[in-house]
Amino acid sequence: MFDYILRRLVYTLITIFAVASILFVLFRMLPGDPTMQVISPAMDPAVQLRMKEAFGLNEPIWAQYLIYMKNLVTLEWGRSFVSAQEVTDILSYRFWNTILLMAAGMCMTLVLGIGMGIIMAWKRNSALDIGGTIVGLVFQAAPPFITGLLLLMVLSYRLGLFPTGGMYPAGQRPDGIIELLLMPEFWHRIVLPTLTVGMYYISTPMLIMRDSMLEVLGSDFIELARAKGLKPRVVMFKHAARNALLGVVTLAGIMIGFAVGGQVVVEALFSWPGMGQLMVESAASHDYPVAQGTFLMLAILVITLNFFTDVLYSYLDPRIKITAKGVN
Amino acid sequence: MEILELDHLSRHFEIQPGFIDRVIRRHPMSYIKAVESLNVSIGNNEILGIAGESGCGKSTTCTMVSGLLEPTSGDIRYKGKSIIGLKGEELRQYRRSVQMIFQDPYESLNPRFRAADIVAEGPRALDLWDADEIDHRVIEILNAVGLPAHKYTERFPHELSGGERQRVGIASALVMEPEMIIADEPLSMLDVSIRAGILDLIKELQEERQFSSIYVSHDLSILGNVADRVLIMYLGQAMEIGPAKDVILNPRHPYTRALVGAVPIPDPRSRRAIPNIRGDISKPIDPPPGCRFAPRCPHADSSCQANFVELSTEDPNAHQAACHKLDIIADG
Amino acid sequence: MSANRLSRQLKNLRSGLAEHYRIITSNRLSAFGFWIIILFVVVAIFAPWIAPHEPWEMVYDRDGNFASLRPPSWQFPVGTTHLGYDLFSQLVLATRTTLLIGATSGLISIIIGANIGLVAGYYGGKIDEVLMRLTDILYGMPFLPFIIILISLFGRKLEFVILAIILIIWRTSARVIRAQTIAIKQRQFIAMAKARGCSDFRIIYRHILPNVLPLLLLYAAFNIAWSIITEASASFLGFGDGETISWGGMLYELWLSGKTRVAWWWFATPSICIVLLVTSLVFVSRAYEEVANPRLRKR
Amino acid sequence: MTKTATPEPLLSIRNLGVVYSTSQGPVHAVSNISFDVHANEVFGIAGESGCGKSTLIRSLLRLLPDNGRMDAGLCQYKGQDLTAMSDEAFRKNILWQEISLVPQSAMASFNPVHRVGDQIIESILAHRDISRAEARERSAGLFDVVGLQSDLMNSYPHEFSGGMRQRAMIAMSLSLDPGLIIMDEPTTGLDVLVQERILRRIREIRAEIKSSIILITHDIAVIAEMSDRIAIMYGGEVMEQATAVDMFENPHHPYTLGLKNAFPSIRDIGSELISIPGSPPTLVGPLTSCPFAPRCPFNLDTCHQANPESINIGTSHQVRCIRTADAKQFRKLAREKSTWRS
Repeated sequence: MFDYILRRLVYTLITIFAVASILFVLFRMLPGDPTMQVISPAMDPAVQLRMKEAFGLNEPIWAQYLIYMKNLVTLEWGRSFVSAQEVTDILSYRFWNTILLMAAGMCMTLVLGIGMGIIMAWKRNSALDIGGTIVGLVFQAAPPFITGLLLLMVLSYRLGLFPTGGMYPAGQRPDGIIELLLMPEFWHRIVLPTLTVGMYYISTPMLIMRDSMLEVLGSDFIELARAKGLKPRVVMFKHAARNALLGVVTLAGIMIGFAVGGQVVVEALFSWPGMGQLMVESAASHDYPVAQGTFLMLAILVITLNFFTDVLYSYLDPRIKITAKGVN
Repeated sequence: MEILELDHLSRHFEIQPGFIDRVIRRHPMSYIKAVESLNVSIGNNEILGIAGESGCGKSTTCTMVSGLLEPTSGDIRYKGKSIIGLKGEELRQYRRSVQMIFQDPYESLNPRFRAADIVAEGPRALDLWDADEIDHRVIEILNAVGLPAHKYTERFPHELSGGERQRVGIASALVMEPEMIIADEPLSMLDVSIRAGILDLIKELQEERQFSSIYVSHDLSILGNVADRVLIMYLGQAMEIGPAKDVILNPRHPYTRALVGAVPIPDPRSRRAIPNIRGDISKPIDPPPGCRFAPRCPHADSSCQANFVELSTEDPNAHQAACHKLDIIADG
Repeated sequence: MSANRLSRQLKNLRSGLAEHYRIITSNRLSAFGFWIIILFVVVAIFAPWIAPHEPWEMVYDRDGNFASLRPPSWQFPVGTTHLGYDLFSQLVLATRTTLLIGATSGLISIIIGANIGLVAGYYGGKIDEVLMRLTDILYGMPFLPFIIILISLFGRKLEFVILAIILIIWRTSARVIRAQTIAIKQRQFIAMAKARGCSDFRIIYRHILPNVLPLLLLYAAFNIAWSIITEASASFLGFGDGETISWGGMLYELWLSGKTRVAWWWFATPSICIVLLVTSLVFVSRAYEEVANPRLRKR
Repeated sequence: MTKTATPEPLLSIRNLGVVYSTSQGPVHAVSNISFDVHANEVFGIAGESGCGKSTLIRSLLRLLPDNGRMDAGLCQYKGQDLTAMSDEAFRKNILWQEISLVPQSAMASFNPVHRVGDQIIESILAHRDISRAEARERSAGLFDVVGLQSDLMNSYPHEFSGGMRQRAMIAMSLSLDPGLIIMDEPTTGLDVLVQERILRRIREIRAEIKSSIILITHDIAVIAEMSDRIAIMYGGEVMEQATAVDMFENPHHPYTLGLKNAFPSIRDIGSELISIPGSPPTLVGPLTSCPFAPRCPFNLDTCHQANPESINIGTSHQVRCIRTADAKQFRKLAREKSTWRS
């Protein structure tokens, strides 16, 4: 298992490296002066020149690539065209806001979705199962900006139950995460975006869990567990659910990729000061250093989460085999 | 005239070591020695039975003979000519003349093909005849294996019984007009009451169409019934070979004796001797040079661990056992 | 004889289509989805004849008054925007855009994904390793942010939206079809095809492909659905094609106009269209889920 | 190995039937099955695929799928009427405590994500109020009984070979000293030498414990060597039932004769094998004729018109055939290949 994790870790690093390289190529493919993406044209020409040297933009393309990579590793991610702040500084604040919202949404979907999936498989063909499947499929089909808008229109505009956006009331910026978590206004504001994120991806774990439960319930070892006279609850959770979880974890990679996309929309919709909102704003205002840095950060987040699902899988499934290959 | 000769045929498989072992500790590769220095020949129109437990190398041997797997060392000669490294048209011709019948009729037929298309697939893939000729031959062969074409051509595998599926499998091998058939446990997944019918069909077709066969089975009683000669293998090595009746009724090698002794007898009054061997079968991963049965053999000593007796192909009909201790065993 | 063979092939084709029709209509939900999709396709084909107005044409009611922010009525069945655009016309014309994007990116991506999955799964070894590392890299690319970056770099063009979706979306189908191919490759009928002398090409496309077909169709439906959702999301965020009307773009204009508090009809109609079309695709795919995974059916 | 029948059977089944409702109509997978299993005996049930063996096991253990319905005239275990028992009471008091199972596929019957030892301990703790350590000790003892080292308890199922898995399964079936162990094809798919060891182990266990065994297999040689009494199943019914010696020396039913001819023996190789033409019935709809009649070379018109009752011939020998009087002649005819070619 350790061996497997190590190999995945190496792959993970290679993937991050590759994504960064793609980003480099993409930005260098842009028509016009390549310095445009790094240095704001609004800057003082002397400053521009200094920065050009610092980023090696006078060098040939391969040297630029090396410098780009070095800057990535040393966290020299450039400055915002708009606010002139260090990209890394902006991101370090935004990062945690995204993680907070993501964690809230994930917890809700995983606990609720997996639980619902088990119950639906158990009560196969009941009204609960059929209704749950249909609702799940519709949720799967509703992009988060629609559910989010709907929630806003009904619960916020019409009924006035929740604020329309933001993470805390204007002018009350908290000092650090602890203080933020202690603010009742924060919890009030996180409800709608969490609900939106949650509704967007609850159907995936729920339906996959249901289907893989049904598949596992047909296997021989479940029949034996029942023959052993175990309590139905034990058969369901200890034997069936644990194996069915493998199916959910296998598809978690797909889910994570889409969840990050959903996150972007939700943050933009609810003015949540996370990386998603930053992504949209910086791309719209052509603030390239920020857009580039945010994209990279989001990519690293996705890749890391994928790595952890791999680790989780190898923990849940003890069958890791050595493969034999032919030699001539 | 020998149609096929296996000359010191070996096949090893590399075991992929773990990432840490390979990159950091730089461990050497391990090998599974699936087949080790096998010498056998098969005569024209002869049925050679191969028996042994799982992991004995019988399937690997078949795959090599059918040209789908290259040997690690040694030679396969077909009509006196080596088939190693054959390419293009020659390889195509060879593959056509050696056909396989598979074990599991539920698994070996493509579920999305109709019976006629399954049978026609080989000729179509190799472009043997024009389309009309193929249709004609498919109908002919389906009739020959006892599946009246008018009833069966349009059926999908799931609409056929186990025996009918195996007949389709046989038809799809024979339509290629092979000179040699490799049958890999063709009966083991079938019901007892219909096995004899398939066995008879294979024997009949063999008389009629004159092909040689390798018939692989773990069931010695069936081999005794169908094969002319029997080869016993254990963990990739040949243990004993000879005329079928001799090997089964009068086994010489300790392993063959155990194998024959372990077969239950369908008669509640009969008693058989309990095989005198110890331990479990293992995998031939980096095995020592000697006889691979030695660790379980009651007669083994240091000479058995040091080297291995190879069979010779000089007299194909001789009854030979690859054992150092034949005198002791015969005496005891 | 050859006419005979042609008729046999036609028969096979017909029985194949009949089988798919039976799969889709075997379940009430997927039958519902199937007919909804047909309806949208018909609307998309005849869109210019159905829509009474241009998408960005200011309209006036029968009394000659400028029709701004009108709720649904007989004249404007789904109301108008604050700038007096007829939402019904926009909706009908946007159907075309959406289906075009869904069909092109969905189909191209499934063709790419299926081939990569089949080749990687069948050959294994180094080819598999390379192709799977490639999909790993794509899995590392956050989908929507990638489209946003691409559009912000190269401009708001429909081609770039489609291209961006295609570049990313094949990854899932490739992975799933690879896994299925590996499972099928180990089955004995593939060994049998090899022993009969079939070439690799023939084995992949004649023997394996029909057996991954239900899964392939399932993911084709998914890819189309995902393309539609992604395009709508990108448009909603302002990264769609500004020149072409689309459902997501309609909602973006609503969001920009700040009329979300009043114009419920402006929100409701494009949203219902998106959800209805995607749900239909998901319902149809559900029918294939049961074929691709027969154990679900049995219990 | 032969024993005289004890007056009070351990398990008594009368007129057991199972019907599955399917899209093609009701399928009578098992009908009119009656047999007794006595204390400390091996009762062998032989039959080919589709004869109703697995349905019989499932109905005895109440593991039928939702579309299956069982009815039985009588189903008594140690004098208790099992049909009157609630599911909960059956699960608590009968399953594994009294009737345990060695399933057909040991490979797929172990849960792949739990350790083998834990799965055995679990079966003990589900029914006995003892500590985990005691259960572990007991399991280690069972591993010893079946010839496995007790440190293998910490392994996962995929780390076991086929034979080891089967032995661990047998250990698990013994974990609560049940009165009856149902062994479903315990050696099918195993190599001959591995099969030999398992069979030897089962024989040894029989000498030590008091459990009775129902041994179900298609392998007539295994059943002949292991069983005291044998039932031959076909088309969901028991065609013939007798002591093992009687069944082999004095068979009556044409299907039994056919099966014997089709099965090769290593003792007399070269003798001609004869297959039974045709294929088994689909069992859709109720049986209105003898299920074997379409394949039977000795069938009469009446065979197609009514399903024959079981007839007693001798003290513990029953045959479901109307032509038992001609059995002697059939035995001779059945050796001729031409008899079986219709």
